[in-house]
Amino acid sequence: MPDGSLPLIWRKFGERYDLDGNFCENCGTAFFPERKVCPNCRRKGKLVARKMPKAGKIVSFTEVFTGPAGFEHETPYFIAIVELENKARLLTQIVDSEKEKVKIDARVEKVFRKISDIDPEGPIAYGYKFKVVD
Amino acid sequence: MPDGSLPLIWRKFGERYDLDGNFCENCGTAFFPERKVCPNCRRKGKLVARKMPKAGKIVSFTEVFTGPAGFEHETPYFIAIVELENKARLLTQIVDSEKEKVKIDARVEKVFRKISDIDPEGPIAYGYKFKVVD
Amino acid sequence: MRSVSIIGFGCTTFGEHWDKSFRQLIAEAGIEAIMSAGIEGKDVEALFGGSMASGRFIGQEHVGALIADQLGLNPIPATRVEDACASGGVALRSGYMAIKSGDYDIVAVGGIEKMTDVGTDQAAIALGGAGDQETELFHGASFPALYALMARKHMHRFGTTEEQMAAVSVKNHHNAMLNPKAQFHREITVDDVMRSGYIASPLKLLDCSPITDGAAAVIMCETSKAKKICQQPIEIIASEQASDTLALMNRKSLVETLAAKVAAKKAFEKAKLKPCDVDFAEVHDCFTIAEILAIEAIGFCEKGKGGPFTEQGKTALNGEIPVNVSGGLKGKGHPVGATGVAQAVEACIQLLGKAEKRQVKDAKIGLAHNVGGSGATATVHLFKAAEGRK
Amino acid sequence: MRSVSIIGFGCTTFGEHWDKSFRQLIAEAGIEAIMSAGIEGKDVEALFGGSMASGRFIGQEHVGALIADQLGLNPIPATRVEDACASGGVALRSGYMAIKSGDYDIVAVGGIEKMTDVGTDQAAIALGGAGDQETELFHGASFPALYALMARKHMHRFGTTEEQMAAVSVKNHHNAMLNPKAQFHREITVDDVMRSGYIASPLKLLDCSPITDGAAAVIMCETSKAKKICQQPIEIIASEQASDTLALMNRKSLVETLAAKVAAKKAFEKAKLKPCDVDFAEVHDCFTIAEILAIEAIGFCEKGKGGPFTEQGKTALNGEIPVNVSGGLKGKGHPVGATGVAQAVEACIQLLGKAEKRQVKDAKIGLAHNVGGSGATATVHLFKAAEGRK
Ligand SMILES: [Zn+2]
Ligand SMILES: [Zn+2]
Repeated sequence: MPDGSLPLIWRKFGERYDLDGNFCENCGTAFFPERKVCPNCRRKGKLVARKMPKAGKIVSFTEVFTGPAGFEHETPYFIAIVELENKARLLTQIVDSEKEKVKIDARVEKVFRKISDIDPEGPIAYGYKFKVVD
Repeated sequence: MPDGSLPLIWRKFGERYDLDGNFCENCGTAFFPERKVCPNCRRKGKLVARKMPKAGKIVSFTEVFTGPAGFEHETPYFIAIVELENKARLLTQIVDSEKEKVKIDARVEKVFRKISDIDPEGPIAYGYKFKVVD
Repeated sequence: MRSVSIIGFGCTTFGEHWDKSFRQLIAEAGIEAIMSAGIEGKDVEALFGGSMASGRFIGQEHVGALIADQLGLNPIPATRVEDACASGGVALRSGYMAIKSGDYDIVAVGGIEKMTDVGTDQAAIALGGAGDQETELFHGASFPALYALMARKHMHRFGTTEEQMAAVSVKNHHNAMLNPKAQFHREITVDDVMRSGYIASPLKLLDCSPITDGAAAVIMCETSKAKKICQQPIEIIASEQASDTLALMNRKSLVETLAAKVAAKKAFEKAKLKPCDVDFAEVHDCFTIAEILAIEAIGFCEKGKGGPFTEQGKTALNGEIPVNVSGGLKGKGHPVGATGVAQAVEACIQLLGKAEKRQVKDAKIGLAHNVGGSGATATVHLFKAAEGRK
Repeated sequence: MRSVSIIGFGCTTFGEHWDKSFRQLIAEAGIEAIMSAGIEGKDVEALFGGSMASGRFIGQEHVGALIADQLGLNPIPATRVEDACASGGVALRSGYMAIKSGDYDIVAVGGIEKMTDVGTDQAAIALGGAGDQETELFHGASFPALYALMARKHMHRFGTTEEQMAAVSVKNHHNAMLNPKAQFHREITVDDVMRSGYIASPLKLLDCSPITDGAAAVIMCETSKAKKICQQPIEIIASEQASDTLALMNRKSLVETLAAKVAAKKAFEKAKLKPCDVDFAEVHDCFTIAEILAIEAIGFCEKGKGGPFTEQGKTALNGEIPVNVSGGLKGKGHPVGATGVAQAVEACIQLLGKAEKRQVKDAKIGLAHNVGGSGATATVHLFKAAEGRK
């Protein structure tokens, strides 16, 4: 799997470790992951690097009982789309949270975890997950 | 790799073990592997099952020094396109032959061998190879 | 302006074809299509083949050339198109544009996926490639998980229930009973769906379309020529396609499939028709929620009302607007690259009045809606029966 | 009849881009193309992306939608086309037909391959999917092995020598020295090639094109509109494509690439031109023998004479017919899905007189020849400079 490839992991360091994204100073939209083109402003856009906030709320969620390869040992686990405080959205696992607290609009914040062991002989992929905060 | 998949190996039994092909009774052309449509006659074609002859001659050949995955331990090895006695052609490895005898127009005949260990945990793929006969 | 019609079609049975290879399946569908068109292979001037993940499913790219080869059509141009699960619909559109361009009069369009040569794990990875590898699959979001996120939001926003989603599956299994080529011939109940285990909540096993082998093909012809060759050509009165962000998280809405909405709107404008003019629709129900999103995006019902609309039987074979009379992806099966083309085949069968027990009465206008991934690609085609058909 | 021109283009440097992802590369090329066309992103009506094996190289299918997304072009239709190493050429042809169909006036065409995210072994398997998995790769026939079989036969039949093949590589490395975007900037000699180890005899390491990351893009526009937008649109005066059997063993001849021959013949007929009217050609030299087969198939030299023709310098930058002035696949690099589009980019640069040190003098007509697999797909495009260009 290309997932285990070193160049890919290296390129994704900033994004997956530190929530590095960017921000269009023209229209005020935050992008995560970073974009090369602001889809609202195109060439009028002015994109600057920006770290994303570490907190947000759940837009939607699901509990996964049959996971893809590399995730079999973690089932069941929660996947959610989270809207960060700056309105950027990301897809993430929700961990360390009581099951009944995982719901739409629940407040969440970033934690740092191992993501998967897709390639048991390759480097381990780490990155962000989120947990519910009361 | 799908190569190691059981349905595929099972479907290919006749072809890879016994050189099962077919033959168009309308235009007299032999096909290996079998075809569902005779490209010469199309709907006028009359295709019947036919085993291919086990002997033929080399049309062209190459000695492979850098092999694809599953073949690394066999390099260098010969690959040839062989024209069988009924004019059908196939691509095959040439084995058990003195290096200087592997040349264009050399007469060859079928032998049965292990092809590769692409999937070390899966079933082993067997099939035809050819050797030069003097 | 040139117009395009379908003059022949073919489709394999859908299911687990352990005994048939990719090339056997597409040859079977292709030969049937050419024969039914009453043309010779040599009349075909170009070929477009839709296949999503042949590279992962059978280790084979370059399948456009493979299909032309297996059908004995060399040296005609042969192109593979791929837009995930919408590959078939996009292949249709490619063939349509090729004829409209004036470069060809007769074009073959095939769709195929051979999914059972790899295990379920590998199949899931292959299908995962339809979503965003870097921001979705990497984090453990399986394909059902993406649709589950849409389903959950739809329930939250509109009060859609799991039972309403189950009703999609029940209907499509029922319709599949009437389709001899369908993968499943088994009636199921809402209870069966509700009791089937969660794959990704709220979606359960019986909310999900299966892993399927299958192939479908149509022969397209410029309409004025088609009328000379064929007694009842089926005209493609609109062919539209649109895109959305690859990753679900970046969409403007989780409860509206924008690409499908745009494609449908354009198709209706092009054909000067409204949703109520459509007699039946084949839509992309890879998951039950997908059919609900589809009928809302096309405009068969109001936004947010797809659940009750289905539960009330309005999309049943004898309902207001029959949806997925073929059995859909859930009941007929979902060989991803074949699906869009198979939808066109069903449209032709219906518009020729040859659908037997699942025939929609007086069907004159059919719609096909095909989606790639979680909605990043959508195609909508409108088909019209020949004038004067009884 | 509508005609199609190129009004803008972009291309990344070719090489090993460890630090750039698939989406970064295509965004770079796409933005450059849109900017150079002097249009806005919103003017683009449809997108076609050529990529061969993204499913294996980066675990991602559905890359048409991905490209549209990264360029902020949603909801326009976005289609991936794949015909192995000819994916770029087929993408060009798809864009061309889409404009000719009348459905669109302005279309973006991209080509990309990101090959270095997997190891060499995995890359070889991915590329192997261009040939016939069941009858070639299964038996251990790597991609170089297939071309080696053609090379051996060509040597046997026509007396072509390994030194003559080496001359292709030497010339293309020399040309690449003059191309700042090329992967290699290193002169090599016939001796260097001869001393490089066999990969598959008679082909040696320096007979083979490299593993490359890269992307290229062009903006196409209906010609009458193009003339209003752009001072010097490059007209596509022919776009042709043909196929042959997927497996090499089934070809009528091992020493003639029939698909390329058919496509070239049709292209010349369409444009009412002869090979001698072409001022320069970008051809598909994935292996040195491939360039020899190409110039024979196109008709720049007699069949069987490609070796001596090259050795005598007739395809050099200052020769009778300059071939691969960009450096070709061997010197510029070969990101498979990008190659066909990058050839069109080079044609535009030459026809605008902007190729600096590698400029072909008074170039008015350019040809691009792109091949998939061992020859099962071929595209030939002819490009013409705007009238009155100095
Ligand atoms: Zn902006
Ligand atoms: Zn025959």
